[in-house]
Amino acid sequence: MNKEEICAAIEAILFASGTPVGTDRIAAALELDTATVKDCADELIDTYMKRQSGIRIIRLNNNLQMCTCKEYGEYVRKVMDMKKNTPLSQAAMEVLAVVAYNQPVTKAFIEQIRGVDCSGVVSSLCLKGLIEEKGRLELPGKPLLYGTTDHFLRCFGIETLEGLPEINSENKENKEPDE
Amino acid sequence: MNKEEICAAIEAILFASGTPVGTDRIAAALELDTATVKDCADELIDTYMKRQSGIRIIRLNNNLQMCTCKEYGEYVRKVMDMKKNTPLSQAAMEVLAVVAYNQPVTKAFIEQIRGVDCSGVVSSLCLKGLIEEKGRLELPGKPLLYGTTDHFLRCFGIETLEGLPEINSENKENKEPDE
Amino acid sequence: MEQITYKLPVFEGPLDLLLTLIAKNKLNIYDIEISLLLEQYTEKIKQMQEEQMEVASEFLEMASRLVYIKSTSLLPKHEEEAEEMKKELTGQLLEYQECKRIAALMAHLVSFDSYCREPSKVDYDMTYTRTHNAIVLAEAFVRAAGRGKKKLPPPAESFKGIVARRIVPVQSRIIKVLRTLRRNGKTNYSQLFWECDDKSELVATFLAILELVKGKRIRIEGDGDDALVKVVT
Repeated sequence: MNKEEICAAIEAILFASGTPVGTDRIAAALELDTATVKDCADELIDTYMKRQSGIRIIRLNNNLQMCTCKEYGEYVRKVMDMKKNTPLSQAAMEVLAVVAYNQPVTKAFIEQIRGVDCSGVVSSLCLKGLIEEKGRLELPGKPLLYGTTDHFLRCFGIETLEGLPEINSENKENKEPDE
Repeated sequence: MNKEEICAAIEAILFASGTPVGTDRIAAALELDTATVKDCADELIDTYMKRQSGIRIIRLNNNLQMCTCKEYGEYVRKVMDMKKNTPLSQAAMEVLAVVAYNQPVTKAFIEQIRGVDCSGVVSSLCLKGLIEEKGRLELPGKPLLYGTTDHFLRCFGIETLEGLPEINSENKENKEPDE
Repeated sequence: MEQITYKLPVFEGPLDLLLTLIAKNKLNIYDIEISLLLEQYTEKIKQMQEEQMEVASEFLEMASRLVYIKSTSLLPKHEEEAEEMKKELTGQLLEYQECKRIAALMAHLVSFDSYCREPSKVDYDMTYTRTHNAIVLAEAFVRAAGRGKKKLPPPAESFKGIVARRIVPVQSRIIKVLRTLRRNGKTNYSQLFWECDDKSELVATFLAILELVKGKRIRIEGDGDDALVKVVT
């Protein structure tokens, strides 16, 4: 194993593990002595610094860890937030619409209208801050009631619930779901 | 933001997310157009190849993902105390082939082609993350549909499904299993 | 275990076994000699059973299918039908052959030696950040309502009876009954129920009448359709 290969192996190991890894453990895996691994690691750290990578390798006591540079933290966060913030699915939009036009409503009510289970969608809409619990219905089982939030109004650019578009029969006939 | 910074940001993002990330999402986070991100990503992929890193960046459909090079898999496993993945059985490979070329498919479709039950193989491929459920077929019984995952593309070293071996078109005409 | 695999290769299924036999006997896959194939196939199955191997039901199914094709082809006037079945089997075999070929090619590609990493832990802000035109809500509502109920438009009230079981307060019906009686002090008993829209309202009205009778506010005279409700004065 030449130096380049050792460096590459260390890179691969640090990348995959994510957490700090002891140089001794790396040495054991590569069947090399710790000193060699340390040398190569030093070189690797240098390379990463020099080429202005978005990733760097840091030394913590006798451990090595790969992590992102602080400078790019903002972008990393943005992307990871986005992953959780994909546009509403058609199912989610439908549930939201049913809640918006009929609030406060129970889950059973939504399911009755849509004809399918909607527990997952309801809780995800709650997490997204678009709907919230609005007390319970005075019925056996005391089912939870859901309604839309102020954040919902903002996302849809309306001031009050009265601002919801009217559901007229025209809408119904030429329904263009993805307009 | 200059090109180097964009590359570094992409690096950081890919490192932190671990999973495949869409170029459009990266573009949105960096407030750049997708073409620019794609260009920079191409360059980055090249850089990683050239400097014989233990890490590489791969394209999966329109996503980018950072992963380790195959050559160092053994060391990664050793350090992380992972077992080597058992190679896929012939049955598993056949099921994968049917799913990959005909997706989304039902279990019944796969069984039709292979002539044997395949429930066990299908669920083990799901567990391995090579295939996943892709909704249900609108037929009595609402059978589950299966398709391949990004992980599948990665394990087979291809960017898109088009990268799969070409199918014999003569035979293709004959295959109407659901007739 | 090893002994068995040494003597008998493991077949992926009946189609796999048939393809092996066809290859071994250099048969024309487009015009299979069913009798020969059937003979060797059953031989193989027997062998597998002797080896104490578990023979999946699919193998037996295929055996009976081959027998069926063979016997059909022997019947006069059924040659065409037998040809059809043979063709079908050929199609299936070709398809499976292709599947095997592709699977073998794919086996060369696959590798599990590349690893990726777990996503970094970030505290997510799940609040929805996108904006939409409110019109999409109206469209979504129409879609949703269209699925659950065939009829459009679906006024919200129309569902209440089904799901929410609208509850009609007895109190409101008491007031209603008294209001009806206020005019001329009496009314037809059944008339009180005419305006009721649903079961809940009927029940509430009936309970209201019972309440009022109990409280000696009204009295019911007569029976059947002629029953009269009068205010107790």
